[in-house]
Amino acid sequence: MMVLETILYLIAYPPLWHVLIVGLLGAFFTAVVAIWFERKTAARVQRRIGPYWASPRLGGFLNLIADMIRYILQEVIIPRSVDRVPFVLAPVAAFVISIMPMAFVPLSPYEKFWPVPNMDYSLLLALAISTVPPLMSIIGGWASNNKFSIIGSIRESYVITAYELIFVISLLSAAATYTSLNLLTIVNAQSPIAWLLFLNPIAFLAAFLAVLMSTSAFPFEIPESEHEVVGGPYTEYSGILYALNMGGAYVRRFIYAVIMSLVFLGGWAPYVPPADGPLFAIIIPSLIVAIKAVILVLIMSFLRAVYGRYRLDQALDSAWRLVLPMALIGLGWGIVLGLIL
Amino acid sequence: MSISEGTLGELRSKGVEVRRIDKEYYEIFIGPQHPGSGHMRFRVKLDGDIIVDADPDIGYVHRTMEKLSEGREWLKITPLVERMTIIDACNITLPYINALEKLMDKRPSTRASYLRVLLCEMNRIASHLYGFGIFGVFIGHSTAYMWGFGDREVFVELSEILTGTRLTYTYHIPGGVRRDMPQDFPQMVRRAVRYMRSRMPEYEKIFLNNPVIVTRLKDVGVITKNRAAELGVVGPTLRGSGIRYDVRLAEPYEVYGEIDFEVPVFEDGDALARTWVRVEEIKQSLNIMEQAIDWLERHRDEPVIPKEDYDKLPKLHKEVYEKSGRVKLLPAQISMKVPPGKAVARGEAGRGEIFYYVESDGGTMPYRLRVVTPSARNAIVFKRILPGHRLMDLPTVYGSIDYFAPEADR
Amino acid sequence: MGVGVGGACAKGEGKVYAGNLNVAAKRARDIILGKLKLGEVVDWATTFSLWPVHLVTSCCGAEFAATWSPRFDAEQYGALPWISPRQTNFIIIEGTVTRKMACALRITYEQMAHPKFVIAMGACALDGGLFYNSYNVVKPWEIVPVDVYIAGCPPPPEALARAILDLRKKIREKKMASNWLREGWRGDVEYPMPKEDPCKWWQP
Amino acid sequence: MPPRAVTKSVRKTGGLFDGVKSNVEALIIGVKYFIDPKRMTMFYPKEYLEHRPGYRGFIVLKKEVCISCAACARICPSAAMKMVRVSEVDPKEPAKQRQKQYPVINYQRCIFCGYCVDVCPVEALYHLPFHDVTYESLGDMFLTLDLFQKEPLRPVEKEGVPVVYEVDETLGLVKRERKGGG
Amino acid sequence: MSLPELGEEIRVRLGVLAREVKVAKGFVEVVTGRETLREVAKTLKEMGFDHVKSVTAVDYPKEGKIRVTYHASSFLNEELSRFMVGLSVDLPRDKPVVETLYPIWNSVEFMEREVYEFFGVIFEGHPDLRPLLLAPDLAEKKVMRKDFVVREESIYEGVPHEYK
Repeated sequence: MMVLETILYLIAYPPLWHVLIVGLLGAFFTAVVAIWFERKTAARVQRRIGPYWASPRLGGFLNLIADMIRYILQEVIIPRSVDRVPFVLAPVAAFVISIMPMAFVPLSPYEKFWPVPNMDYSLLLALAISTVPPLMSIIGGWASNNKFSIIGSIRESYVITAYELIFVISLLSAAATYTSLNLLTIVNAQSPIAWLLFLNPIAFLAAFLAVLMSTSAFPFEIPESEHEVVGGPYTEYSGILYALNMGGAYVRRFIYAVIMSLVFLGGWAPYVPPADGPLFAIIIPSLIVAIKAVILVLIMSFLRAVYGRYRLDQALDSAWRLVLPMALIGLGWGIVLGLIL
Repeated sequence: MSISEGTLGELRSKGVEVRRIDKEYYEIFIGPQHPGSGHMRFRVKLDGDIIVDADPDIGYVHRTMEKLSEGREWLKITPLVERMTIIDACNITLPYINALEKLMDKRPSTRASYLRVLLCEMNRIASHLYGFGIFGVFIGHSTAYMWGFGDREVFVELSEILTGTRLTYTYHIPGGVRRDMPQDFPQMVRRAVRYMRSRMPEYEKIFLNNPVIVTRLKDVGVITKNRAAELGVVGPTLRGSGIRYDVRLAEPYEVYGEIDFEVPVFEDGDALARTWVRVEEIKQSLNIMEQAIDWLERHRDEPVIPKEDYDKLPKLHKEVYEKSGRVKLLPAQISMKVPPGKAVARGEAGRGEIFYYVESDGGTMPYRLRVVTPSARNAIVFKRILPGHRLMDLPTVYGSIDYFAPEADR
Repeated sequence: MGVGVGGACAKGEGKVYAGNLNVAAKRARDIILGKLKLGEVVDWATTFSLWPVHLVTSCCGAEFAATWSPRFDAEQYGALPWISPRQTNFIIIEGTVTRKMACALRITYEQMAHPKFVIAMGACALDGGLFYNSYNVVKPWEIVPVDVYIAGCPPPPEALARAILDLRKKIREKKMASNWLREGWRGDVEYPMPKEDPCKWWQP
Repeated sequence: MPPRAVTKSVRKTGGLFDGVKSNVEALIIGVKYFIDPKRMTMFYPKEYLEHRPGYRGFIVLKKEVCISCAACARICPSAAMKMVRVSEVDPKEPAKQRQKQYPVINYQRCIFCGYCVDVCPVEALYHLPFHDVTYESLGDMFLTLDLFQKEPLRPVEKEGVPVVYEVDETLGLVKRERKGGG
Repeated sequence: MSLPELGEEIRVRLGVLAREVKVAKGFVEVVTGRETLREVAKTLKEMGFDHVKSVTAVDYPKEGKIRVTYHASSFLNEELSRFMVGLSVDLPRDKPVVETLYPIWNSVEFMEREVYEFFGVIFEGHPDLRPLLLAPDLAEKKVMRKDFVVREESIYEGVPHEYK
């Protein structure tokens, strides 16, 4: 028993568990699952089968693995006209920084399982770091020295200005309700079933739309919109660098979904983790959080099949005119909730 | 900040290619390898996000049909001109055959005429669904693409049963058609018509009334009535602008004059109206198909080949026709001579009016064959309508006029 | 640059680089193909990840599009039409290639990342088809090296699906993808880019 | 009633209620198809399309019927059908050699229009009901006289079962397996 | 109204401007000179022919002329939309220059460019007279003229060697 216990403790060693296993592997796995799910859902709605022959029993799941291997081992073209250092570094940095917010996210109520000590501003820190990767894609697009990439970068900058504010405001409603910026406090306050999703659905909807916009999912897939700007910031990327870029967006979507599932979906609630043993204290609660996040990601993937793409100005228009007021109403209602509770 | 002439000279001396560009505008080249361009290239000048100048550079699919037709026999030209728009092959070759029939003073039998109309309408639906699908994927709605192409397969399958091939039918010959329909064809057509009718509301829900799509299409690429007439645009683009013009209405060819159908016209002139024209036309084409198949079923005994021609046929030809409905050609038809003269004919293809000018000098080949296709006439829209729109409207306008580059370039 | 990251030294220059890229790449290649024997995996992955680039040369594009329609759905083979040539590995030449398009075809092919493959679709892409004597039509196999040819005008979607299957078989049999890692070229043919420049008519 | 033009107008949309309603309708349609996809996909190598007899596929020559009239080569719009002269044993007088010409086909150019089959005065040419054969080299596509008389091998016949598509009222196209094979 | 009646009306309306007005198969043919082309076009436009369907050029090397025909019709006038009128002008083959009809019918823009590149007909006053479809080096050859010959293969040509 001691051996098993030790292995479990080793797995649950906070930096390893949080950032590498739930963070990197989880994000990687989610990226693959989300892409697979996106392709299969679209295929179902569109009356066809989608990826199939790579592994007919698994519904073509291995096809995504094949895509990944192909991208990793394909030639990497670095055109002569690009600015090399930022061109190569930007996707790598974007991918790495995308996972970083995991370090500040509690996946268990007990501090000993955390990579960083409990602090009162964990929500703010996670948010702050999550806003860096888009800057990296702007840098990559600019370094590509391609006209389409530059247009894509500019669009990305427009879009992030719009969505960041909305996302932050709608998450602040939670902070206002529970008068705390500590994610742990927010999660604990929602247990077991008083989730903010039910208490404050407007803020949840605003945050959901903001995540859609930020990770350029349909109908807000504007920076990469292929029919005008070919791939936006990623036009010139090839091989593994492109795979990092493409995976990065899905990883980001997953991280946002984790934050949202903590803030709005009650984290590991309705499960109440006991204090002893890593299996019950950390592994199961973090799986619950991950599953909630995956469900959110899959819902976002489903929208691809139903919606087209907004025009840039229309998307910004709806962001400022519709979603921002929504987020503000959510914030107001959050304050009211805070006064009531 | 501007670069001084000295710096430029320095750069040039190092072998760097330096070219002055219009510094006020951002110039981008869209196509031919571009997911939103198809087989053509746009040279777009942008002021911020606004297009100030768009110059369509077409001709990437110019296969010199007009020139080649001057060296080929009359019968060989049908497959040649068909390749302009293989997705609309029946509509696109019919006016050529009509012009030829005018020159030869020959009329097809009524049954052949109805078969032509039936295939033309199936083709029109397939062509509209194709355009609809491409339009969908241009604005990021991949479900519209897949649904359009999936339902198009129904009509492609029907025309395969009728003609023996999926797209390039080469179905018309002067004075008739090449095949009669099989026995179980009417039931299939009726089933397809009923199916398509039941699908139309679903299209409307997921695409046409979808708020994202409506926002995207409304008031984009507006062509007013007078401007449409001035630019000479055709087809759904014209009818979306409120002009009541359709060749089937203005100069009914074949048996269109006897069939009861509507030509839908919308007044708004924007991309949404043009899309609605297509949808309404699909509904009307279904009506026409039903009427044509009713007639064909009622007149089962009427021959495809006119009586006097049929008697002249050799025994084998008659046998094959009786057995499989295939109309065999005579070797004499290869090098048939057409009386000298000029003829024009027009027809309503899926994308609009197609115009043929045929001139014969009495030989076995045309002296001059001129085709003006709907897409060639709509190409001017890019140049005149795009300026003032945003860059993201380019695919919207492109898709809404349903431009098909091989058709325009011939 | 740190010291001793890769442990590889470029000799003969009098300098010691840590992590010389070429040496490191060669070593990685040796490990992947030699020790781990991943060549098979690479070939397998490439066969299920043939992403055609979005270059529609002519009207066979209608059947190309129909091949990805619900009825035939070429996505079941893992082929997904993609947008930028940098991220794809596969061209389907859809019909006639005119002189203007030949230039675009060559540029697109050159922009693609190795290993890359070509299918020529339709009579026009083989010998000109109906337009064999046209003054504006060129033969695509003079522009890019072609792997599989399909007859027909246009070939039906199932023929294109067949071509994708045949190309897959060819990649597996001739180890075209892993040969690229080994030798820098597919290995089954010499670098066959014809010398003539299809873009010579173009003046900026 | 004769054809007539009718002016229609686009449904006016606007307002919060309408927007929500249309959004929900679109989502419901999406979910409906997600739950019941109504697929029409053919799993190609496992199943292959069985065309009807009139399908214009690959062309085969019946040499013993051919009368060397060259009508097929003359009508070919893309000059894919060529006449070749061969000397062969005269069937009537076995001692003698005779010069005769036969058509051969160049699939590099053939556009499958079926003119040659239709113009042949003795029905010496016929279509096969399939089209899915590919070639690895251009040289193989110019068939010799011997090859032109044989039906080309259809690789998919070994790999799968034939299916036929039928037009259906509710599903569009319905795939049905045909019993017996090939 | 029928086609002959329309021909009569056009004849009356144009008077001496037209050299010849006759009813051909499917359209009314009006032949005029290079100088009067614009005026005739203007008159036709006033009659209601608001757009051009086609600008067709035909090369007659024996007579040494190129005939350019504008096929005009109407969209806005439903009565006239049933008919077409072909406005022709004969140009000398060695120096085919004619005034553009762009100011009268905007729809001729791309079609005149096409005639320019295929036949070398120069439309004076056209705002943007460049080749439309062809690459610039081919456009100089005036490919649609009859002296640019495209050869067809015979039925014995190009067979493999073993049969020769």
